[in-house]
Amino acid sequence: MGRSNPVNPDELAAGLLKGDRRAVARMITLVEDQDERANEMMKLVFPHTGRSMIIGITGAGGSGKSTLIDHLIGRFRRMDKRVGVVAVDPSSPFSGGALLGDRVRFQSHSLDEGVYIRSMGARGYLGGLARATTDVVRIMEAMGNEVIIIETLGAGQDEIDIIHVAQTCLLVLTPGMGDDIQAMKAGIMEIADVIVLNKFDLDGAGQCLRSLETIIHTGMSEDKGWAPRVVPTIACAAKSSDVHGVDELVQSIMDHQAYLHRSKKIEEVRAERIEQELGLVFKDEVEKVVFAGLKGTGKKRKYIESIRAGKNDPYSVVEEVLSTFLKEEILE
Amino acid sequence: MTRKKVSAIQAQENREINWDDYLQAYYEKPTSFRTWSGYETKELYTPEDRDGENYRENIGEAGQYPFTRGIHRNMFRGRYWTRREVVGLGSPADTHERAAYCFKNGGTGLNTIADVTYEMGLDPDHPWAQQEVGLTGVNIAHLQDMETLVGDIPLDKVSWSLITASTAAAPTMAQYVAVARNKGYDISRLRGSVQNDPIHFRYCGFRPACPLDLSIKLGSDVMEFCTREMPKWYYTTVNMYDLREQGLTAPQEIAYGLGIAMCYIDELIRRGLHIDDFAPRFTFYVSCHIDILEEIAKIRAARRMWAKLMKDKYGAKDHRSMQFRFAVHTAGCSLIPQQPLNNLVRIAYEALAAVLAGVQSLHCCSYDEPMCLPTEKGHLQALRTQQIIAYETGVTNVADPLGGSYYIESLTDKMEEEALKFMKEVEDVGGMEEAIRAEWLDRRFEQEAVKRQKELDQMEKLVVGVNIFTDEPEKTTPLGVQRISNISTKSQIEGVRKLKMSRDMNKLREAINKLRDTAAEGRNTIPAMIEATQTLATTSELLGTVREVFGYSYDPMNIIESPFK
Amino acid sequence: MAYQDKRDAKTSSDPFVGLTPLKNMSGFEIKPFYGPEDLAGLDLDRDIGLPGDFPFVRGVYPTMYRGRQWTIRQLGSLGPPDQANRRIRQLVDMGATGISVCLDMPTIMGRDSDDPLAEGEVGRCGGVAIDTVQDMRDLVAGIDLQKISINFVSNSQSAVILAMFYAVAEERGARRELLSGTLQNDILKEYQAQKSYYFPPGPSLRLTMDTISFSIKNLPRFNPISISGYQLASAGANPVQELAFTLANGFTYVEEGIKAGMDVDDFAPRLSFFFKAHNDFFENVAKFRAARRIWARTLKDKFGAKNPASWRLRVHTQTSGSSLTAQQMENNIIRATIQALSAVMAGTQSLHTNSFNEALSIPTPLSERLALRTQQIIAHESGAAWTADPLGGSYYVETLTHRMEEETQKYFRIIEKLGGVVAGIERGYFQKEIADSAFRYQQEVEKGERVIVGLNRYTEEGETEIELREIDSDFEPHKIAALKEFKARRDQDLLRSKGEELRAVCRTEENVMPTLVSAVQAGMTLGEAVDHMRAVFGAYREQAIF
Amino acid sequence: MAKKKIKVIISKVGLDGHDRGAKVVASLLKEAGMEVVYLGMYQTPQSIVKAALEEDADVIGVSYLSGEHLVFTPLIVEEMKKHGLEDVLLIAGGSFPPEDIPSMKALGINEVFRGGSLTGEIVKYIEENIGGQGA
Repeated sequence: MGRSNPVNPDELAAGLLKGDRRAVARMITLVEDQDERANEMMKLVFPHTGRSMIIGITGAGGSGKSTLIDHLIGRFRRMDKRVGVVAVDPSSPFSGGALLGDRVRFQSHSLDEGVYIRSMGARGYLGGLARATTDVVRIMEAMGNEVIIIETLGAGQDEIDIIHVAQTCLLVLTPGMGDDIQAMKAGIMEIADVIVLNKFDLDGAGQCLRSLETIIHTGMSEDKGWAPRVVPTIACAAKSSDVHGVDELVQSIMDHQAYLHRSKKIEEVRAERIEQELGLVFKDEVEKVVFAGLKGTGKKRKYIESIRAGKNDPYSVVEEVLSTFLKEEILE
Repeated sequence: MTRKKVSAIQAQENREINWDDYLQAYYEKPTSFRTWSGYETKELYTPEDRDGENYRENIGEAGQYPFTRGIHRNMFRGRYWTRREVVGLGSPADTHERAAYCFKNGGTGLNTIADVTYEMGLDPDHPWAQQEVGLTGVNIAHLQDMETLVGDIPLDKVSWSLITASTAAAPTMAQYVAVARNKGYDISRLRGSVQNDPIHFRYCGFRPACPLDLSIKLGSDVMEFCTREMPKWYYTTVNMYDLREQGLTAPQEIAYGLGIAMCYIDELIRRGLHIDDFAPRFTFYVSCHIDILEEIAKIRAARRMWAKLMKDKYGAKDHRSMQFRFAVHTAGCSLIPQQPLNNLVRIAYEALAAVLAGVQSLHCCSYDEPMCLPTEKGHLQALRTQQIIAYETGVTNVADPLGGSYYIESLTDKMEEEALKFMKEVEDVGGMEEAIRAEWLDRRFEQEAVKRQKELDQMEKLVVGVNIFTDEPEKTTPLGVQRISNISTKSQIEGVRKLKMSRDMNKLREAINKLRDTAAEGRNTIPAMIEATQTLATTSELLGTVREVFGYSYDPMNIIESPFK
Repeated sequence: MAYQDKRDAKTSSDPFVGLTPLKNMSGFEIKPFYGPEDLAGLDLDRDIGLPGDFPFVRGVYPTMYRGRQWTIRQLGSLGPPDQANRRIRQLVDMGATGISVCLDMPTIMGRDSDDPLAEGEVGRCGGVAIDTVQDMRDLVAGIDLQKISINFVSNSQSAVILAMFYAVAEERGARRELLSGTLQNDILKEYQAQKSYYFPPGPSLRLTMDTISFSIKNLPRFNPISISGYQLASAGANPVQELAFTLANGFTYVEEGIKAGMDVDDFAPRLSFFFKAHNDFFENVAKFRAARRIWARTLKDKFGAKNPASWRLRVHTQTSGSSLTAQQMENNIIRATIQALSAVMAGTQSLHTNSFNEALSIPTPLSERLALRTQQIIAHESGAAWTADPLGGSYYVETLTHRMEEETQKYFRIIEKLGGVVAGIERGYFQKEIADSAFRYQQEVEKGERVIVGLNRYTEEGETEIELREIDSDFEPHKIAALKEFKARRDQDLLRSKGEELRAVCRTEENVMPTLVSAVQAGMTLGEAVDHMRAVFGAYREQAIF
Repeated sequence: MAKKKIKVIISKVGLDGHDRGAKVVASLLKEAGMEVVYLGMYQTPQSIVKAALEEDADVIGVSYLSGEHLVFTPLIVEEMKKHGLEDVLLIAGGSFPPEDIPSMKALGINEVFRGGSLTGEIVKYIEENIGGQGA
């Protein structure tokens, strides 16, 4: 089954559902490559998804996300859950290359067959990364992982798109980020269900904790039901005795999940996820079908020429294309 | 710049000459005038480059503060440097045999190097160790191994350098001292050294064995013990060399090396020792890379910086504290497997640079190191290189023969200036311990290593056989290949298994408990380690016990539990 | 066991300290330490100056190797001319930028390959057999003589070699003004050391001057002489003797040129030198530096040269063949390596590094490549070539340079008293001085006062086997057959008349070169030409010197 | 459309911790546009192959230094076979004698890059050889 060999969607999907790890790997690659066969496969996979616990973790580089995940994997494995991890690195889009080093931190699970880890680079297309991530999470669900952890870097809008698939979102901060925290007040409220204040042994940790709590209290409206929690942790320590806060973190995650289920919010969250996926797939497919479709007809060049010559503008062109296109398609 | 690829030399003698290539070679000039560390050199240096220099204060004569020109006035006329070859071939018995060979051929000091498993603090029967016991050095699991290694070598006569760098240096000293005492030697008369620089060793792949606090604790225990009990012993060789091998530049090498040295010094002072009690026995391991003149300047700068540091920062009064004593190891990273005999040329230049810089102890790489462990032939040639420099070239007649050279003096100043900048940078990060803890230094190493490779990729640095004058790859190693005997490895594993079954467990347990208590009370662990070694505690048992007291897993690889619970 | 007879550790004394002489090879006492006070007597501007400036102590060019790397000149001779030709191509392909060609023993002795005395010696010992102009054609076939400079290690036979070279260049239509190359052509040192001469010193010197003036007129880029200390040193001269005698020989050629009516500035710029890079690193560096200063000052002050090119002493260097040992041959790699570095730090213009197995065989491909790579490693990796005269200013090096110069002046005074170099040769002065030095050195080695690793210390029983290069031994009969055929094809009458002409011109004071050129064009062999000249000049026999 | 990316696993194996070469190669392959999954030190043949499988890697690069090449190579190849990864390129870097290269290749290493190799050579080899072997 060389990468250059043709791939049969049915066979792959069947392999995946049987838990064939290589089939899973290959399928993720097709999704990443935006291979035209991917959609067919995803159709076969989709019915087997939607039941896993999905946790998202984001934060700045060096905040200790991977180490935290390493601890989380350990805890979930102790609960006998199968765990899937999607480690997304949206950085370095220019050269197109990526150096994905998260596996170094997941060392303690490097032989555990109950853990499936996949590293993903940005490949120079940030928008597409969100789409690919949602698909990968579905694949990991279908292969039978009960917990899926999505890790991504930073907290910009693109990263928020990536993380939005998750039911419980963790934002990892470290002391000494005071100014940044002020600046991202809104972002925090939007995405974080749990705020992890990692490296709590560093100077200024207490101060930071207090200002985070203030932000949450002042920003919190009573009817929301779940107030973001701040959990101080020390995830990265040479001695196991120096690791702190992981149990509390797991507890907070479980509490949030319990809240979602208890309040039926989980359905809302799942619907939101589907809405987002639909949006992403739409954007992608419409672009693919419409914009790429123009390419073959020679019309694209004509439009570009007319815009360049000052006879037209991009807005009118899109309007025109869409209206004629939609008419034709829908009327058919 | 394009270069022709020269094919196998024996084939096709009768080719047509490419005259364009020839002319390019004929009119060739250096493409870069930067030193190996990247500093611009001027076309020429003149007396003006030494304007404003204060000879007495900043250079001085050899044997006088600040020792720029050497730590002894008569240098090699008093004594040659010690010519060492590093030996470590699997089992203690095989290693002993090679050591004897080196003595027979004129080696004047003995270096034995620990293997990976020993440095990691694992016994040979550890699951991670079994594949790799003895691959890169000698494995010492317990007292009897050390006894075998020592054999009939007279410890009061030979200057022995024990190359154990990690926290395992503490068990090494314990084992060595125990054997010496059992053989009836007065340990206060033993001469030699132990590498004992666990802090730096985290950067050489031994992080699990070298957490920072434990590194400072055990490293300083050895230093303190030797300061009190073994006045002729050099209890640390702060290893700038290994740092350089990571891809650093010359001034970075000395800046970070001195930074690490200061971590130990600060701890020893915290323990109540005076700088002049211990600083005279502080030694360094320095690299000599291929840029001969830059390396000489680097070492001269290091001597000056150490002298000033001791005097001004630590208030040393004893001039011996201010003398920068160092061993040189020629740069392994300058050697390549392509056209391997060329390495003999490189090693000779690097060794020459070390001697011109006034080295105290020199180890030449074996030319075959990019391929395998040194062969006997390789070892011998490395030794011969030193002997030729010593006896035939006449460079040993004069202390600091390059002193006064406009270029060298100016480059020495440059090295010092740059190294001070790097030290300042570390200070700004919060000091060396913080730079290590925050992995600032890791990132620096990574950046520099990538830069070094890019310099080659982009032809900014030229290396014969890498990016110029390349030939078809060799099919064989000219003077043979060294292999480690499987038998020796297996016997090492079996040996420790048998030993563990046959010990007096009560005595052992008692000694281990005592070691644990000593560590827990914050006292020096070496005496307790010596006692435990006598009850046949193994290397991993000694280290594991102390590790647990410090809150680490008993086993650095986190597989085995302590048998003493 | 071996270490038990080692020193007592407590005394910290090395068993061999004190055995290494604290005198250098020239016998100077060396102080343990040099400092600023040692330079007190030197005027930095007058005595040292800048690279490229008078008196050129710091190098003959201002930017030295930044302007151009030294010429990597390796030995391209081997067997018959066509084999040597292949070897030259191979060396150039590996990155050599200059070539030296040695002659085989019969050619050196002025005999053709078919001479009964040549039997078994043709094309041996890394020398090429040159009998005829055809051999010269084969040797340089396909080699652009305007681009690469071939250094012919020829002496007594230089006039004939030059004639053949000139003839071949002419027929190939090369532009004379662009032709480069070198003749060793230093006959004086033959009498002093190497002992391969045909004629008495007077006529020999005349031939040398004929080649020089012919070359100055016709081949302006050619170096007609390479005044050689190397062979003096190989015969046993210590470094200061090598320096003093070589420079004295050089001044003799200058005087002869002036005597012959040439303007010093016309020919002095074409004189070049050839030194040995010997074991003592700093002494070697000092020797080159002193040589440049003495030459510059003497040419300017004594001979009134005005052209700066006349003041510049340009030098080719070879690492020391006599320092190589047949024992533990790999050690020779280290020796050549360090000697080569000293030559570069001393500012050589051209360098030949010996192959490590030369003591036992002619170089093998492996050893030859390593010799070449040694120079390339210095050039590209060592950093020694990045700044001019990197050792300049060093208290030790400057002091030693000064000392070298002083000692050299002492020798000059002795030579002057003897009545000059030729008179000195006739009285056996140089021969005796050199023999004495050689004897002293040998004594030191035998007593172990001077340690040679692997020879008198750290000796080993068994030796590693090293591949030796066997040259194709069938070629001698072929070479002889080809020569006979060549001889048979010649116009015998023309040849006879060319012989008469050659003898005639030898009897006059005219330049022999034009006649020699036409003689070799007519097919005259090297052996025949030498015989004709010997008939006029007579043969030289040296008196035994003890 | 996204470009197909070359995905490379770079790893040390066993206890030897000389990871500088592996890190440098990882960084420079990244700069050459590849997706590099870096595993770091103390990997076993099993953990390397598990990662390669999950990541659907095109190439596995292992770095050797201390004479462990003959010990681990057969173990890695065997593990790859066990998981059907015969089509993944296996390359080795580091220090080993030329005498061992034929046997390493016979064991299943596709290519070796010893010290003194240039990044360009490695990139070129990978680009020209992925997907090709075994197919």
